[in-house]
Amino acid sequence: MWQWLYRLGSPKLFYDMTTGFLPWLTIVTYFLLIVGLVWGLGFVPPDYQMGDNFRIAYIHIPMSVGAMGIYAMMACMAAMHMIWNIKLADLVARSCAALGATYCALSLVTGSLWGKPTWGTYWIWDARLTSMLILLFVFIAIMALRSAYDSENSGSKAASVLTLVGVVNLPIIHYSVVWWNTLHQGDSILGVSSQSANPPEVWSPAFFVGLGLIGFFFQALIRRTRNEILLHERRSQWVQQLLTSKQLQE
Amino acid sequence: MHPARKQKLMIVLFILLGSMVTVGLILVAFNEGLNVFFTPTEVAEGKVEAGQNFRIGGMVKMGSVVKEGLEGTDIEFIATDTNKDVSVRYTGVLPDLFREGQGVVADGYLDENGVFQATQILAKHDENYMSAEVKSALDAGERKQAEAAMAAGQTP
Amino acid sequence: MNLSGSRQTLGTGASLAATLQRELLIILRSPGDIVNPLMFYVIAVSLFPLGGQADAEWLSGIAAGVIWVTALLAVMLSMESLFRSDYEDGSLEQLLLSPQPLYFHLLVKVLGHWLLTGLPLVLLTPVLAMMLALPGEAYWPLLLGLLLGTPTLNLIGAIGMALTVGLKRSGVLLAVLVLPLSIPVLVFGSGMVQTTLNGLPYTGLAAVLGALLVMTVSLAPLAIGAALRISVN
Amino acid sequence: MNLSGSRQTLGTGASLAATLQRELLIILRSPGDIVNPLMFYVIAVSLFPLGGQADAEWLSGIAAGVIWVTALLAVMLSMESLFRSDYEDGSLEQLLLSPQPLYFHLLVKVLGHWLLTGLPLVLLTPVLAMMLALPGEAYWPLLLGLLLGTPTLNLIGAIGMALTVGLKRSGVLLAVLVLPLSIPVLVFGSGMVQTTLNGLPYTGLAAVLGALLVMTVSLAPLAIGAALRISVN
Amino acid sequence: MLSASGLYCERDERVLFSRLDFDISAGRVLQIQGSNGSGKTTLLRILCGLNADYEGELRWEGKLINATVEHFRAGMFYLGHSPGINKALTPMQNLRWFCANRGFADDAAIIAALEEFGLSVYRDIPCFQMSAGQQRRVSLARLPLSGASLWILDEPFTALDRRAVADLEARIAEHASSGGAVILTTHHPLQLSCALEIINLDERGPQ
Amino acid sequence: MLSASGLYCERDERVLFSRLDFDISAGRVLQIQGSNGSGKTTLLRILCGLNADYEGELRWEGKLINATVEHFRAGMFYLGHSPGINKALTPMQNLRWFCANRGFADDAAIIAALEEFGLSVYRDIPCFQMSAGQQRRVSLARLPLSGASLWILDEPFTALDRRAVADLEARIAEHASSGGAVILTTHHPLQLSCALEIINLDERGPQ
Ligand code: HEM
Ligand SMILES: Nc1ncnc2c1ncn2[C@@H]1O[C@H](COP(=O)(O)OP(=O)(O)OP(=O)(O)O)[C@@H](O)[C@H]1O
Ligand SMILES: Nc1ncnc2c1ncn2[C@@H]1O[C@H](COP(=O)(O)OP(=O)(O)OP(=O)(O)O)[C@@H](O)[C@H]1O
Ligand SMILES: [Mg+2]
Ligand SMILES: [Mg+2]
Repeated sequence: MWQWLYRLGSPKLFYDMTTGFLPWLTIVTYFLLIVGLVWGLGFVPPDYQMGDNFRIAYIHIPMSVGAMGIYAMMACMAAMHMIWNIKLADLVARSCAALGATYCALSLVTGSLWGKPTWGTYWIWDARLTSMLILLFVFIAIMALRSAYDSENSGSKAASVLTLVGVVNLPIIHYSVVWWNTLHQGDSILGVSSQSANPPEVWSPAFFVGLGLIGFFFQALIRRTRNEILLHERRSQWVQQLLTSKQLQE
Repeated sequence: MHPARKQKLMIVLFILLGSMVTVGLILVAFNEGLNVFFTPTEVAEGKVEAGQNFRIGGMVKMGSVVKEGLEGTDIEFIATDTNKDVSVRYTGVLPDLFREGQGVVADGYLDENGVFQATQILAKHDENYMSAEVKSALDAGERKQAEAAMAAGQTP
Repeated sequence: MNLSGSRQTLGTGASLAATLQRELLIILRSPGDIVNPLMFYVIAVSLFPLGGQADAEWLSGIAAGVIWVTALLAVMLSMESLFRSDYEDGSLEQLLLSPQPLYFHLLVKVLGHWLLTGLPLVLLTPVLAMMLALPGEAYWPLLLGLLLGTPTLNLIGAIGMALTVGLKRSGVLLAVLVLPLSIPVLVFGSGMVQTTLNGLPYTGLAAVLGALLVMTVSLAPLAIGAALRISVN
Repeated sequence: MNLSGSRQTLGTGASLAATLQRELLIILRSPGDIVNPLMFYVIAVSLFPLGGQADAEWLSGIAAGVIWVTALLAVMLSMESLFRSDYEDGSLEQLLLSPQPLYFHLLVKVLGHWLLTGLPLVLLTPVLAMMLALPGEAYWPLLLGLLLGTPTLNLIGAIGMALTVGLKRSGVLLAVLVLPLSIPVLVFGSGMVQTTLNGLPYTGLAAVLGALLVMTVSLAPLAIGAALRISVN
Repeated sequence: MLSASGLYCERDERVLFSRLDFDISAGRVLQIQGSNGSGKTTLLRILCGLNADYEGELRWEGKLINATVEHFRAGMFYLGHSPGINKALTPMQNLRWFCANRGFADDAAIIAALEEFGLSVYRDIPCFQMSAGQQRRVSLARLPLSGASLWILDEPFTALDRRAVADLEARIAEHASSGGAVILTTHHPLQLSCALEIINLDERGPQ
Repeated sequence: MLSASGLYCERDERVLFSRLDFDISAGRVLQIQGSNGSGKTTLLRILCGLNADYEGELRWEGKLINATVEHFRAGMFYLGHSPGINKALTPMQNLRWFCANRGFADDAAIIAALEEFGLSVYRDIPCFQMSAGQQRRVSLARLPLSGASLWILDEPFTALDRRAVADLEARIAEHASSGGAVILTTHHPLQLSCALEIINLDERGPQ
């Protein structure tokens, strides 16, 4: 029944499929990022209260949502790895961890930089901020656990278990602003779906940057995963062939 | 029943029961309230006693901010949740976003006179972003509405 | 096979009781495993009056936080002995291969551990609270919070320990894995004391702690079991 | 014997440099030994605002104490990797039998350990101080204190580690041995911050910390050496 | 009872064995042979379900093993390199826990088993006070208690003196003749009074 | 070089050996024999100064050993059960540290020593990637580097394959013939081209 899943889980297939796709993704990503950032940082009129500071939103929000999304994706991969023993899923999860930690750290940094002018403090122990900090700790813990094992196989499995345990943090982050009266604002401002009065010229650059950062994540993810695949399958026939053909080209 | 099945069933039942109790307890907790700051209404209801450290959250009442002292660093204003008011006193530099009509969160305690002595003031920003032009346009619209309402003899 | 007449079939309950009894016997045989975490708790708490100011007002302000954080660290350090000897002498393999439900056995093992390390810690707390000049009305929420919270911490710690029992040096790593996940317990636990000091009822927070406890009790054994299977591999 | 022409006689200094180089190489090969204590430091410090109150005033009151106590714990947990692998692979025996002066070798080993675990910890401190809302004028005494204090703590921890390296489970026991001995460092170190906040000069206390450092630097190697000889026995 | 088909296992990028098929039924004794590091322990751990990193199919009484785990565990007993004996407890306490795990309590049977392995006097002495060979016997005393039909034994003769080895060999033959089955590894030349099948792993994996 | 008189050692209330006297001088090879647990390792560790729980007298070149520790350490090389090799480092790095400890730096000699023990290719590979036998060789490569006249070797043949054993035996004989001395334990029958003295500990301690 799960035959198709296993076939999709073939590292070779993944590698072949992404070979053609990757350059396009990269181009689109950079296009989106450049347009979005130039528009958002340069042309959108300043906010009537925060002035230019609010432009940090164009980085902060995608980074924050991205970090959470990456964790969710990593958790799905971990589940697939645990349940169906799909190696590719683990390779992807492994690539996710470092990227997620980076996004998470950037969310924290941009958030604090934004917090100083708006709230009057870089840091406050508010539920959302704290739970985001925990997310960063969890990302790092997962990487630390994986690298503590000598046996790669056990390390992957252990990291998967911890990833799944850490999932409880995600709803806490998201709903923290609902469950508690936090300083951090509630859901929904630049969101397209939002009912709020934000005009399109405010949220459309965010849309671009957001898509761009998602694209950036995926192209970085694919690159890292491809490296992992080559490393893992280095003794397999197809990688050997690939390497010799590369050498011939050079 | 087959013993292995029975074991599995026991585990599943246990987890189900656990989830139900968890959800139940969480509901109890929400009924009790978990807020990390108090609204002026709650303060007025006497939920906090004088001298206790707590956090208050509300809006800065329009026209209530008074700055004194040499550099205007002795500040007094009224925090409101439109229902009840609490006056707040603070000495220090305010965050840039501290504006009348905007959200504010303050740490501190109530003195004997029921004045909130703040040790830290944080500005809470709302969810709406707009450019200055849009804002003034909106404000103009509101003022017109208000004037119209006044003219009609209603209180705003 | 020599199944003599004295043979008595045991249900799951009796077999769990045997596991609990074994756990208690083993811990009682190595008193260091009980005493050392308690010593750590006392010493670490007494560091704060030394590291900060010593006036009663300042102390009572930090008491709840300090007690909770130190208890958390002590529980975590005490986890070191859970599963370690079982792993080394092969009993863990036997447990994993036992026809009895692993889920409940793990639960009982952690319960045994809590009874002999977590509970004494809770019982010791009033003395430390006194040293830190905690106001009288805060004793009950502190103790209740610890009673509800330490088993949760033990269960979370057991997940971490199960993940690291196969590694040689696990001390700091265990802390790095377990502390972030324990933060909610800490927040609500010490929140109970704080709300009481502010003159508010703490039932809501106690309910959250209870919810966390029930949730970990029902889910942690699954994670612990999976982690142990990986570790013995 | 094949003493070819390339042979170069080394003085004590050069041979110590080789020990230092080896120590650094080994720690750099297992980044977990560097990163995990730092992570522990960050996480444990953030436990306090969560466990206590979160307002800036309260935080800045406990900041110095919390940072010092947590740094102490982090240093202590980081000690776990010192001597452990040397003990297990027999390098420790080789060191004890080396014709070079053991005293200086041990000093250099601890120095290497401090450079890669203690120093990063000090460097990370300003970030944590900010999160705990420590007033600006207290940064220098805090950092200076930690710079003088962490090597002392490392040396004291090394004594404890040398005593327990032969035991299987040393975590909590190490803490129980080392924490009481580290109290003076803690008192004077956090005292430096407190005096500064009270507007007084901290030079006197810094001098005491310096004295403690020099004293442990000169005496601890003797104790470490003696303890190691007992442990390899 | 237990049948394997197409077992394949690699570790650290080295193939330990591949296309391994066998079928062990009541009354048979199977010895796994091979040099150090050839994968004997790994194979036994795969068979008993402690190691899941393999490819191929394992069946217990005709059903796929994963579909009938509880049954399989109740019918199988595994004794690995490490004895599974807590050193702080006495033999009695250790064995009581073992029996409880298998779902029964029977002190008389435990005492009989300890006697069979020459440990009557040591019944209530903590295991850490006993020599390696005696500890090994405590763990072997679980064989008659287990009530399992399939024994999987990894080097069960380690640390035993000559007499104990002979006794254990007799015990194994008896188990086979009374309808049980045994899979074991050992570096010592087995002397059984019953038929012995041998699988040599050195011939299985490409070196 | 090294002489012992009236050595006595007990451990856990059991006498391992008593009234042990011997004197080892240049050109001699001394083998300590005995069954498992008879105290061979303990004796070697006493000789090299790692274990101080003994009674009796040890002299190095006529002087009481405690009076001339630095001298003794410079002239002696001990290789114990554990190899003294850090697994995270490469053979070169391990041996450089060893040489620095002995007060010199000489990469050419290290390379020659590694070559002698068949490790040239593994020079810059971290030791944890090497098999047990190769790790053992790294630790043996210190023999020619040590510049010591007395070698104290505890089971130096462990984990070595047949050729390496023969090479090491030749090396030991060469060392003795060039004016060195060797004390060693081993369970394997030694084949040396020089004279061998034997002390059997099983005859020394009351069992
Ligand atoms: C270190 C400080 C901060 C952290 C850790 C942080 C974290 C986060 C996270 C995790 C989200 C995503 C929430 C979700 O999708 O469920 C988010 C969204 C957001 N943050 Fe922050 N934030 C920080 C500071 C700030 C500041 C200072 C502001 C501006 C005043 C801000 C404004 C926003 C906005 C507008 C969103 C989008 C909300 C939505 O539509 O859901 N953040 N932040
Ligand atoms: N924990 C482990 N992680 C990775 N590889 C391992 C591990 N344990 C063993 N191996 C490898 O697996 C291979 C098989 O080991 P195994 O223990 O099955 O051998 P064995 O046949 O039982 O040997 P012995 O006769 O020494 O008991 C060995 O080559 C070893 O290198
Ligand atoms: N760390 C220890 N603590 C207490 N007793 C020990 C310790 N190590 C060894 N012994 C005891 O000392 C005795 C001698 O041990 P030793 O290691 O010297 O034996 P050996 O002759 O080297 O044996 P082998 O041939 O196994 O290497 C043993 O009987 C053992 O019980
Ligand atoms: Mg084996
Ligand atoms: Mg020996």
